[in-house]
Amino acid sequence: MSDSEFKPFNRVQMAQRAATDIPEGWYVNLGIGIPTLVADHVPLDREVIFHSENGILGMGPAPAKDAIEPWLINAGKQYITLRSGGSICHHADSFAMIRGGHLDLCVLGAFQVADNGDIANWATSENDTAPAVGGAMDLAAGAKRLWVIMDHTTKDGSSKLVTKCSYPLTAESCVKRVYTNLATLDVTERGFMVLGMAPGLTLENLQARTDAKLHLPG
Amino acid sequence: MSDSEFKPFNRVQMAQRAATDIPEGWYVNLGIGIPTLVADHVPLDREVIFHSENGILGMGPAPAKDAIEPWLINAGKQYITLRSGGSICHHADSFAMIRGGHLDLCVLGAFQVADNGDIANWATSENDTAPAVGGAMDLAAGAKRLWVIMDHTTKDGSSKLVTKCSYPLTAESCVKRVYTNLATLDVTERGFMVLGMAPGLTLENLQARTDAKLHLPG
Amino acid sequence: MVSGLLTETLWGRGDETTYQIVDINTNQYNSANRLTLARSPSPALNLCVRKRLPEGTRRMINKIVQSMADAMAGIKDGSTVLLAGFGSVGQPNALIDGLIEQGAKDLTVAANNAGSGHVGLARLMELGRVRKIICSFPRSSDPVVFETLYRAGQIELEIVPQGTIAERMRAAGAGVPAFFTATGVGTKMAVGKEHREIDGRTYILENALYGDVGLVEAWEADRWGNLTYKLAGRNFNPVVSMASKTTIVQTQHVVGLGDLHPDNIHTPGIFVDRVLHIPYGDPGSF
Amino acid sequence: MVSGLLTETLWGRGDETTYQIVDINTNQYNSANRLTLARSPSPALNLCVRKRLPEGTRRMINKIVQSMADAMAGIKDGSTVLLAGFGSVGQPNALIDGLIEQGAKDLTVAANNAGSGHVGLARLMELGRVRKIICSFPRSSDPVVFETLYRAGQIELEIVPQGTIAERMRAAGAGVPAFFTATGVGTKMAVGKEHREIDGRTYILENALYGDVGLVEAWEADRWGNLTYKLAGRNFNPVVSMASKTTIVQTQHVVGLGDLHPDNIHTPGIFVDRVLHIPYGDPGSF
Repeated sequence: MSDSEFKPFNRVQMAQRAATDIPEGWYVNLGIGIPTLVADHVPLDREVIFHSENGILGMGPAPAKDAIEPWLINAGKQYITLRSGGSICHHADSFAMIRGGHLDLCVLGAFQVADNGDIANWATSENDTAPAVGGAMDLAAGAKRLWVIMDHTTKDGSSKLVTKCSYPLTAESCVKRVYTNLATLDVTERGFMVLGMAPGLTLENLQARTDAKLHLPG
Repeated sequence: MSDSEFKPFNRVQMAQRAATDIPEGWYVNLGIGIPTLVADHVPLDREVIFHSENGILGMGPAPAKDAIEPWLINAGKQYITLRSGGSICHHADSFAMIRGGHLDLCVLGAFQVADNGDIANWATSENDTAPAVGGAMDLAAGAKRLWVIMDHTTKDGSSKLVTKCSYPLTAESCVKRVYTNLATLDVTERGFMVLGMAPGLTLENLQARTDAKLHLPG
Repeated sequence: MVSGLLTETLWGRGDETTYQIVDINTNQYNSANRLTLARSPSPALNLCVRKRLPEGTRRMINKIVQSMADAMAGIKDGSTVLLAGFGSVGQPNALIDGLIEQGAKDLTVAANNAGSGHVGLARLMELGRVRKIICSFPRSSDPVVFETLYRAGQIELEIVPQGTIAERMRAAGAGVPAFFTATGVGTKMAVGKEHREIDGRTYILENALYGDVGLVEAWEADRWGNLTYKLAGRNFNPVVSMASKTTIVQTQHVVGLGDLHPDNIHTPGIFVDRVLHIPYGDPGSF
Repeated sequence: MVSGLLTETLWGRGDETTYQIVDINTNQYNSANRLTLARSPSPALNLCVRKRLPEGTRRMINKIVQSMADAMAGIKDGSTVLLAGFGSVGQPNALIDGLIEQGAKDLTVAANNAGSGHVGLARLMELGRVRKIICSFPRSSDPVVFETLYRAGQIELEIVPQGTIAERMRAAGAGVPAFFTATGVGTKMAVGKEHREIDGRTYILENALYGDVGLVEAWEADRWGNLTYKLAGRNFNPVVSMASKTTIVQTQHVVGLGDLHPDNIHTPGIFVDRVLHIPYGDPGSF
C-alpha cells in the first residue's frame, strides 16, 4: 500500500477520538488548540466536568454572542459559560486541584512526546528568550493522566514522537496516551504501543513516519 | 512599706489593663481564661476585631441564653456571636491568618515567661503523657505581638517570670508584654522592664517575688 | 426545526430564559434555533445547563448514596481516617457511627480532639479499632476513653499543633508533600525534624497529612458533591475533603444542581466522593 | 433604665430584633435591659452589632479611602508589587493607572502576564519603572512593550509556572517560607533548585513570594475591607491579598458592614488595608 492511499484524521476527528475515551464523571482540563475541541465531542449522554486553570470548575460551551458574561473566561481567555453545578475558586485552590492530583485527565497539545512519556510543549528552543509556560507544567506534572493531541509529524515531516525530546521539557514521564492525525498510541513501559491507525495506514508506514520504535499490543 | 499594704490587681483589672492598651483596628486573638475577659473591656469607642482559631473573624460577645446559635462557637467551645462584618473561613485559612503574621496581637495565659520572651503555657512537665497544645504554638509563633496575662507567682509563691523556663516551651522569644496581678512588664533586650505596679507595691517587693531581674525604663 | 434527538442549552439573563436548541447528531449550537421564555426560578446568573431529553433516561454523575452501608463501603483495615469537626460543630457524627458499624480496624485517626465521653470517636477507640491518633488537643470535657487507653499503652499518640494539622491536610490536597513552618520551633514538636534558617528565622519541615478516608459534615450538598458549610461548622471540613482519597460527606440538606451559587460553594465536588443525606444533626451540648 | 451613654447590641432572630442595652460605664451586658422590635431588613443570621450612639460621632475602622492619592500613598521605589487579574478579568486597572501616576520606580512586579498593548502594566514598563517581572506567561495578544524591553536587556524576567506563582503567594500569606512541589521537576525551572525525593517522587523547593504592595480588584467591599469577587474575577486576587504587606483594593461596589453574608466573604478584611471605590470596570475585550 502506498503512502498516498491512507486518510489522516482531521482536527475534529482527533478531538472526537479523545472525547470518546473519556468516561462519565471525570474531571478534565483541556489545553489550548485541538484539546479545546474535545469538550464539544464528549458523547451527550455523559457528564464530564471541565476545569479551567483560572478557578473554573464545571465549564460549559462558548456562549452565544449576544449572551456573553464578561466575567466568565477560561484559561485561554475565551468567553465561556458555567454549567449548573459549576463553581469558582481562587488561583491557588484551582491549582491545588491540578497539583494535588484531583484532575482525572489533562489533554494538551505538544511539540514532542518521548517514548518514556516526557513531554515538550512550551518552548521551541533552549534559547527561547521569553518562553511562556502558563499552567502547562502544573497540569503535566499534576493530573492523574496526561493525554496529548498533536500532529504525528511537523510540517517538514519530522516525527513528533521521539526517543528523546530535543525541545525543553514541560514534564518528565507523564504522558499516558497520544492521539495524532495518524494513530492512537499508549505510552507503556516498552514505549509507544499502537492502539489504532488512520484508515488505510500500515504499521510499516506509520513506523516510517515515527522516530521512536512502535509496538503492537500483546 | 510592708508586703501586706499593696493591693494586687484582680482578674478583671488584669484584663482591663490589657484591653486599654489595644488600639482601634487591631486583629486580636484571645486565649482561654483571663485573656478571654479582655474582649469585654475594650473601650467602647474602639473597634477591635477578634479572631478565633476555628475560622471566626469578628467575634462578638457571648449571646443571651435564649439567643444561642448552636453553629457559632469559639476556640474555647463557648457559644459566641458574630459581629456585623464578621466572616467565616476554614481551619487552614484561619491559621494562615495566625501563622502568616496577620494578627496584630495574641493574648495568652502562661505557666512561665522568661526574660528573653520564651513562653511555656501548654504542658507542666516534660513527661506529661498526653499534653494538649491546641493552637498555642501557632499563635505564639505567628502573631505580630504576644502579650501574656497571668498571676505573677504560682499558688505556692514561685515566680512565673523566670530567667529560663523549666516547663516545656510553647515558643521562643516571642512575648512582648506581661500583665500580672502585680505589674505590667515589657520584654526588652535587657530583660523585663517594669511599666507599672499594683498600688502600694515597691520595685523591691516586686523583685522579691520575681526570679528574673527587673529593670526600670530609661 | 432540527431533526433527531435534541439537546437544550439554557441561558438565564435578566427576566428571560433562552433555550438554545442543539442538534445531537452534529452537536452544534446554532443561534438560529432559540426559544425565549419567561425566567425560570433558577439562580440569578448566566448559567448553561446541557441536558439530553428526557432527563430521566440519561446517566448522570450522582455522588449521593442511599445508605450508610454504601457510604462506608470499602474502608479498609489500616486506613488513615481524617475526621473534621471542632467541638461538636461540623462534626460528622452519623458517619463516625457508620464507621463503628462498618468494622474497619487498626485505623489511624487524625482529628482535632481525641474524643469525648463514650460516643463517636471515643467509642471507636474504646472498641480497640484505633491504632494511632493524630490530634492537637487530646483533652476534652470527658477524655476518659483516650486517657485510659493511652495510659495502658493501647493507643499511639501524635500531638500536632492545630495550625500544623490544618496546613498538613491542606498541603496533602494541594500537591505539597512538605513545607517549612515556624510553629513548634524550639519546642518538643521540633525534635527530630529538619531545621532551616530562611531569611534570618528558623523553621522546621512538616509533612503533608494524607487521608485514605475523610469524614465530613456539610450543611448543603448537590449531586456533584458541591458543599456549603454553616458558620463554625466549616472548620476542618474543607481541608479534610481536599486531603482524602475517598471523601465521605453527611449533609443536612440535599439541593438541586445549580441551587448553590457558583461564587459561594465552599468545597467544590472535585474533592468529594460520596454524599449521604442525614437530615438532622445541629450541634448539641458538649 | 440605665443611665449614662448607652451602647446597643442587636440580635436578629426569626422575625424579631432584640436590642440589648449596655451601660457604657460598666460595660456590662444585662439581660434585663432588652428591647424587642420587628425584624430589621438585615442579613438572615444571628448577628451582633455593637455600636455607640450616635453612630456618626464615634471612631470606626474604615479602610475606605477617598482618593487615588490616598490609595497609593507611601509606595516606595524598589517595592515588590503583586498584581492580581487573569486576562482583563479581575484586574485592578484603575489602581495600575494610579501606580503609574504615583511615580514609584525600580519595581518588581509579579503577575500572570507581562502586559498588553501600551496601557496598564505595559505602560508602567514602557515608562521604565519596572526592574523585574515575575510571571508565567509573558506573551499576550500584544506583548510589544515587554518584548522590546526584554530584547534590549532593560527588564529582568523570572518565568514561574502559573500554579507555582499562585502557591508561592498563598505560602507567603500563610507563614510558609518554602515548600516542595513536583511542578517543574526535570525542566529548566528546576535548575539550581533543591531537589528531594519524598515517598518515591522527586520534588523541588520553591520559596514564598511576598509583596510589599498588592493590587486587587473586588466586586463588593465593606469598611472592614471584607471582599467578594465576581466569577472569574476571583483568580489571583485572594492570594495577592494574603501575600502583601499593604493590600490596596479597587471595588465596583461599596456595601454596608453586615451586608456581606459571613459564610460568603471571599477575602476577609484582615488581608486588606485600603479600599477605593471605582464604580466601573467590567472586563472589556482583550
